[in-house]
Amino acid sequence: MRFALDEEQVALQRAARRLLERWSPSAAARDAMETERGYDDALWQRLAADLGVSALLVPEALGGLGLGPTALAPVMEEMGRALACAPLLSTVALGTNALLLGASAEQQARWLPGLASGERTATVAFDPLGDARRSEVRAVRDGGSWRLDGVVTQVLDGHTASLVVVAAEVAAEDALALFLVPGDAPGLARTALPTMDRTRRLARLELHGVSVPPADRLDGPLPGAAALRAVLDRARVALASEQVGLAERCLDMSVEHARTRVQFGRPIGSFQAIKHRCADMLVDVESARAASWYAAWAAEHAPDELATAAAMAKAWCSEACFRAAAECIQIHGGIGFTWEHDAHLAFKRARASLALFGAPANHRETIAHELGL
Amino acid sequence: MRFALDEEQVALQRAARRLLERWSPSAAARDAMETERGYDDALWQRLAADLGVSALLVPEALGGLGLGPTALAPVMEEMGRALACAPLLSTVALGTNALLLGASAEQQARWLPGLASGERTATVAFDPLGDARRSEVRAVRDGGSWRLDGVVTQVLDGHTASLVVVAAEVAAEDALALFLVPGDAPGLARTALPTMDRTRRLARLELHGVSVPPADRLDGPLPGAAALRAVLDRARVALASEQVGLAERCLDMSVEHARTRVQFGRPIGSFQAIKHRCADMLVDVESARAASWYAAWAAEHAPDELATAAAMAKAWCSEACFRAAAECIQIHGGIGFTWEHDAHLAFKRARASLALFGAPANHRETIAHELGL
Amino acid sequence: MELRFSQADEAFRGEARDWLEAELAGAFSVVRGRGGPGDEEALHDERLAWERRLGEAGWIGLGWPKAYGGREESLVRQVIFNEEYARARAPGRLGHIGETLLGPTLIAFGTEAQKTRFLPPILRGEELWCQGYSEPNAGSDLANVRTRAERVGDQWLIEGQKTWTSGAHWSDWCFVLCRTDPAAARHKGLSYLLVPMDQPGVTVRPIVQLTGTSEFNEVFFDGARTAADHVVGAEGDGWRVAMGTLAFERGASTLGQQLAFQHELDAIIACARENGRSQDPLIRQRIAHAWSGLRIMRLQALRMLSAQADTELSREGLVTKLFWATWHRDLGELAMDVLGPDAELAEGPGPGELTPLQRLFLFSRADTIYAGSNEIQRNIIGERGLGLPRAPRPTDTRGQT
Amino acid sequence: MELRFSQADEAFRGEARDWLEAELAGAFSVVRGRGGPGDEEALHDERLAWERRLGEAGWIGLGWPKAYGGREESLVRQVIFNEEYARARAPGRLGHIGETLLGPTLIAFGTEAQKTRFLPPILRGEELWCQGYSEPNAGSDLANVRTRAERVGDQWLIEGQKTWTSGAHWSDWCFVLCRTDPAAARHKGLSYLLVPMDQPGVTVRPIVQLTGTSEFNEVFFDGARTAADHVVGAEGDGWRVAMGTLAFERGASTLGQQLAFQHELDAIIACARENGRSQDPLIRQRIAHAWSGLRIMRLQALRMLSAQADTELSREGLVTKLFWATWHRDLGELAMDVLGPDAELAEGPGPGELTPLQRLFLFSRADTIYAGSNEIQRNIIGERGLGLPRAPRPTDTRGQT
Repeated sequence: MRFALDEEQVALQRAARRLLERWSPSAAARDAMETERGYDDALWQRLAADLGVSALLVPEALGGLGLGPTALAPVMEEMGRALACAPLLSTVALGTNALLLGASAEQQARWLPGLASGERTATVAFDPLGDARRSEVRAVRDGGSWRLDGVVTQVLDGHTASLVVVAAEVAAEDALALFLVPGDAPGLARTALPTMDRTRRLARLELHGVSVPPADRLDGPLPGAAALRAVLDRARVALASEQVGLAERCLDMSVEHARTRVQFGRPIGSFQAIKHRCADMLVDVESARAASWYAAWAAEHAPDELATAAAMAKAWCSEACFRAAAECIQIHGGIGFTWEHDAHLAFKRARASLALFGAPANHRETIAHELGL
Repeated sequence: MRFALDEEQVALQRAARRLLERWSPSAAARDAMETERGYDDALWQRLAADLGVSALLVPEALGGLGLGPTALAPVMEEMGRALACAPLLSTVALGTNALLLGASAEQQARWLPGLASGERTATVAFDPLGDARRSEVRAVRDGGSWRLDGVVTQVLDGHTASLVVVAAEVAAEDALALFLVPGDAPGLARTALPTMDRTRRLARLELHGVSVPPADRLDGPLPGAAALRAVLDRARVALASEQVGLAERCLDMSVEHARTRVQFGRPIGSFQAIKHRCADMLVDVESARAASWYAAWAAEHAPDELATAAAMAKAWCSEACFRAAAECIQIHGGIGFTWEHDAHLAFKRARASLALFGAPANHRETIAHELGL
Repeated sequence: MELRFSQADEAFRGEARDWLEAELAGAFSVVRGRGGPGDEEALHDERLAWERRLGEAGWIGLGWPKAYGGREESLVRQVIFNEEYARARAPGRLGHIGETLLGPTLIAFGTEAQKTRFLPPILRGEELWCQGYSEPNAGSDLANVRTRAERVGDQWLIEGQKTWTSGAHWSDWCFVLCRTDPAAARHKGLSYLLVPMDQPGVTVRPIVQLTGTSEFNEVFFDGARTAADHVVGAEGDGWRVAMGTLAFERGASTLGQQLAFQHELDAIIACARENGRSQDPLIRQRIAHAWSGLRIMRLQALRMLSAQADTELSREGLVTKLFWATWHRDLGELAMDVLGPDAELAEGPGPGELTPLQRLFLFSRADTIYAGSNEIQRNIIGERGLGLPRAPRPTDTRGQT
Repeated sequence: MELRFSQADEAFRGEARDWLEAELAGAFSVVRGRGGPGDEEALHDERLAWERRLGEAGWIGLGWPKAYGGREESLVRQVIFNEEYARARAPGRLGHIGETLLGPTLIAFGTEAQKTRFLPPILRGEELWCQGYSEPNAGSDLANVRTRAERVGDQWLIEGQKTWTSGAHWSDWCFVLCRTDPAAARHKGLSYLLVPMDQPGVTVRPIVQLTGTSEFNEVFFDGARTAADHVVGAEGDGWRVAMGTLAFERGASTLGQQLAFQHELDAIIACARENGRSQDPLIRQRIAHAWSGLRIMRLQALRMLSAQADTELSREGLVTKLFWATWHRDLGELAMDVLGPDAELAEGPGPGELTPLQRLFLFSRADTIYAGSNEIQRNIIGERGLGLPRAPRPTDTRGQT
């Protein structure tokens, strides 16, 4: 029993923090969020090359590091802390996991090396409410191939991903299946959506008779819906870790401000109204961290517990992170309300993350269901 | 437009406070709550004789004062503040209102004078969840009379009331009707229930073939279920006022303690943790007062608004009162945890009132429904 | 207890409603619904013309004494006008700082010369005012003002910086709280000056807010000047005058604001109906709670209107700001949760291109901060409303706001 | 990262579980599930026998050094034993104050003579201890202790009053924080004395709590005496010794407590299933949230167990008390809401005849007050955990708890 980061995970986290402090300070994120792509490809390449984030989960035989979700957790914390703009959540937590959990060995061998190297990015297109049982895309047999039609709104980094794993309903089988669609596939129209949180991009994907060869229907040990559910759970876990990092960033900003800002002749952090709020934020941060670590551990070692653990982590970390970001503005007062201060970037990211991959109330309903209520 | 107590209502409130301060101090309530009856009849007679509380709503022609629900509100606030043990909520808010809203002129003339004088007490037996559409009692024709069978749990002051208005289902009519049953009617078994809040009694009533003459089926302008609904709404309004008074009592106790209790060399009320909590209690008390006054006004002048107003007042005042009582214990610390301190009497009453006549969530659902959601 | 307005007051309401409807149906229809939070810059010229039309028709200074050109209407009627103004979705007021803050302050503390000079242009909708109180180091702690004014001959010479000044770039005048006696402690030694904005010593710089838009400004005074007699109240008496202005700001006239809130709540309910979340029991609870809170806000305002005593000191008056600010912030969160994942989708790619509910969500975070943060409000309620003791402090802060 | 226990530790768990099952199936089956909150008076003699049986079997002082008769087991194993103890519904411990507070304090601060005299009877379950810290005027502000002890010959003479002393009426000894130097300020001049309870100068009076039952006492010292060498640490050094005891009290051994919480949550869930409220979406949300909180509590405890550093100073350690106290209080409210109107119905007409869920509801209100109220916890977290500045205070309170 050792419920703590391993040494190499601590080292990875330190390296991630150093890299992001150097290459993704607030100004860089602000630049990236004004681009159409929504991220700085140079940063992404650095994360891939210097830190191996894109290779983290990929088996060593396929050019990866062969690590598990518990290694991704500390990296995601740092991504959240830095409010970094990079297609990590989409490429690794969604795309790579989809191939790991849903693809055959052959399919993995074909696609994972490109993802591991950082050369390609990926995402998964699924129901925006995070429901793994439904899709607005239909797949039908069309000669030897599959033909995909439909619309998916709010696909994470959907306008830039080189590879899109599309969840589609196969009416003939009354089941969901996952299909690999290159970003530039004929018939695939991708539109970046304007969003309130400008640090992470969503896109609308329209599929008009997109043709997918049989070899690109995912064919792993888990059937489509089950694979998608596990992918979403892993993505929730990664997002939960990101939320922990962002919440801690908000706490750190708040504490720093509370220590130095003087009103009524005292640092405002000496007032209980502020001090106790910071204390509650620490309770939130540490409890959220425990929840996110546990969910990462379950993803790696206890798949039976993953559905509940991921739901718990995502619900808990979402609310902890949103509260922290909201308090951060309140504690900063007027200055926290300005565009030039980072508080609003955190606040908008926290709000967007709250709803991404399912809202807290949905996750608690999942838990209630799993408890047999 | 004058949204404030009228002069005579202010005078009534002052008189009620004086009377209760003299005759119902904490020690008296503690004595009363240890009796089987659950209240001190001498206090009840004083409330009736000196203050006319039992006559408040009864028309002048029937020996009453002919006032409306807005006059009852300030009296109920004082009853709450004093944590008084008396069958006012049952006799006036339930029993008298049932006769006023559901009985014919003849029935009113027969029963209201006895209630107005304080000679008799009354209550209404209905579903403990506060649902006016259902009853566990069935009424069937039996020769020229009605025969009532069934059980009602948690009837307010049901073990002592001289007169019980019983809501019963008349299967032949597929409707609810109200029947007048004397407390000592043959076939009526009444058992006082042990309760956590010892300042207000509930009883279980079992009706085994209770015979009710036709003249004692309520026969007013409103049919049974509609009358019962209006009665319950008026009772909710009265209880909401009581909750305001109790909440203010908790606030006053807390402020007094916070002003005088010294820790770390300062009165604890100078610490923001305590001061801000008291401030939030004041917000609760004043907003609850506004809600309860409005509901009383609606009961008197705008019956169309009553269902929503009563639901709003009961939900809002219930939670305000419970929070105030809970904070009162917290602010008092250890001493607030002792039997000898009044904080627990308030806390238990607040908890009991929260669920009485329907819980806040039910009332909010009523509001949502009335908003057409 | 009577919640209905008198027949005479309802007749007044009808008069206001008819006038607003008629005016906003004609040439001014373009300004209808414009100039609200996040839209303050819209159609400035048209809204200026609207101010003048309001003035012509006698709707400015409704409550001012007749002696100073007002109509001396009751608080109830002022509130009724505000309600109808909001109900008609008449445009955001450019002149409200002058009408509701500076005007009453001059009437209470000004010299006859000041009243004669400044009140009529306000009533005509011709001169616009802004407020110079907050500073980077004097936010909640207003007594910490550092902007200095020095008497040089027949003028005041002003050096310093104000912030969170709304409308500074379109205003003709600013009332500025300045330190005129640097030796005096905190709220002593302050003076309340009236300063013309159109002069070389005044620079206005917009503050970009978290919405990507700019409704507020920084104002830099760099050798700005005003006439020696443009001080309100005695020299050194500025704190008392400024506190008077804040009292006006926190008065009972929140019923118009509540109608704006009602429009927001209605939009949220409509949205819930459309996307089906109106059937979600959790959302139903929160909508019912929000509806109740808004109703209670209105009831509290009616209580204040009904009170005989000074509303500023009443308990229900003290809790108003904290209550509505918190309610409004929660409403913004409810709006996002009702929208679900769609909450993210903005109107366009530009930083300020947000949907109305996104603007609500973001702007309402300021409500618990400005004009006395929730924390300050709780101090005031605890100390003035409940008589709880003040904390020991290194400096005297009796006049904190 | 590994959440599972090692094979060796699981073997230890099996040993503990088997022993507890066997013992509690036999003569001690009568004490199973007894002596918990609100039931502290139950079956005193039988539970005293149980203490001795525990001592005989070597289950007391699991973590104490072998040199002092302990088994020197790891913290993990102590926690495992606590978990199994709770899982087996073994009775509330009479000897836990001696074992977990006084024993470790003596081991850290006591003389060899004190260790020799006092440790063995604790390990054998033969001498019971109670804690004399709180006073009517020293609740959260423990440094304000007024109970005085004066050295007279070879004895201490003690005058004063302690309160909230659990088990005082059945204890053999009390460790008492006394002021021995009346001239010294606050936490200076205090001493930590060991006082026998069975003497004329000690009077115990039960405190009736809001549950109608008495689990705590007032203890009056009226010329009570103890030997001069029954002072732990130096004279005047009592504050440091007492703070050490509190550190033991707040250690990581909360996993047993969490199993008791789990039993309560299970009872609530069973109740919701039975009365159908398990289908109410609002109740489902709250149960899921409570379940998550409890799971997180366990995870936090495992984090502390895994930490190399001093757990008392870690951030996750600092937040423990506030987290569980608030969680438990909320659980009590959830229990009542799940019960609905039935929440009111007690087991009998007497003041103490409450249902288990009513006891939970009422007792859990104390959790946010005792052993450092939520307010004190937030101060500690803010100041020690986050380095926020202390408030200016009229007196020095560095050692507040």
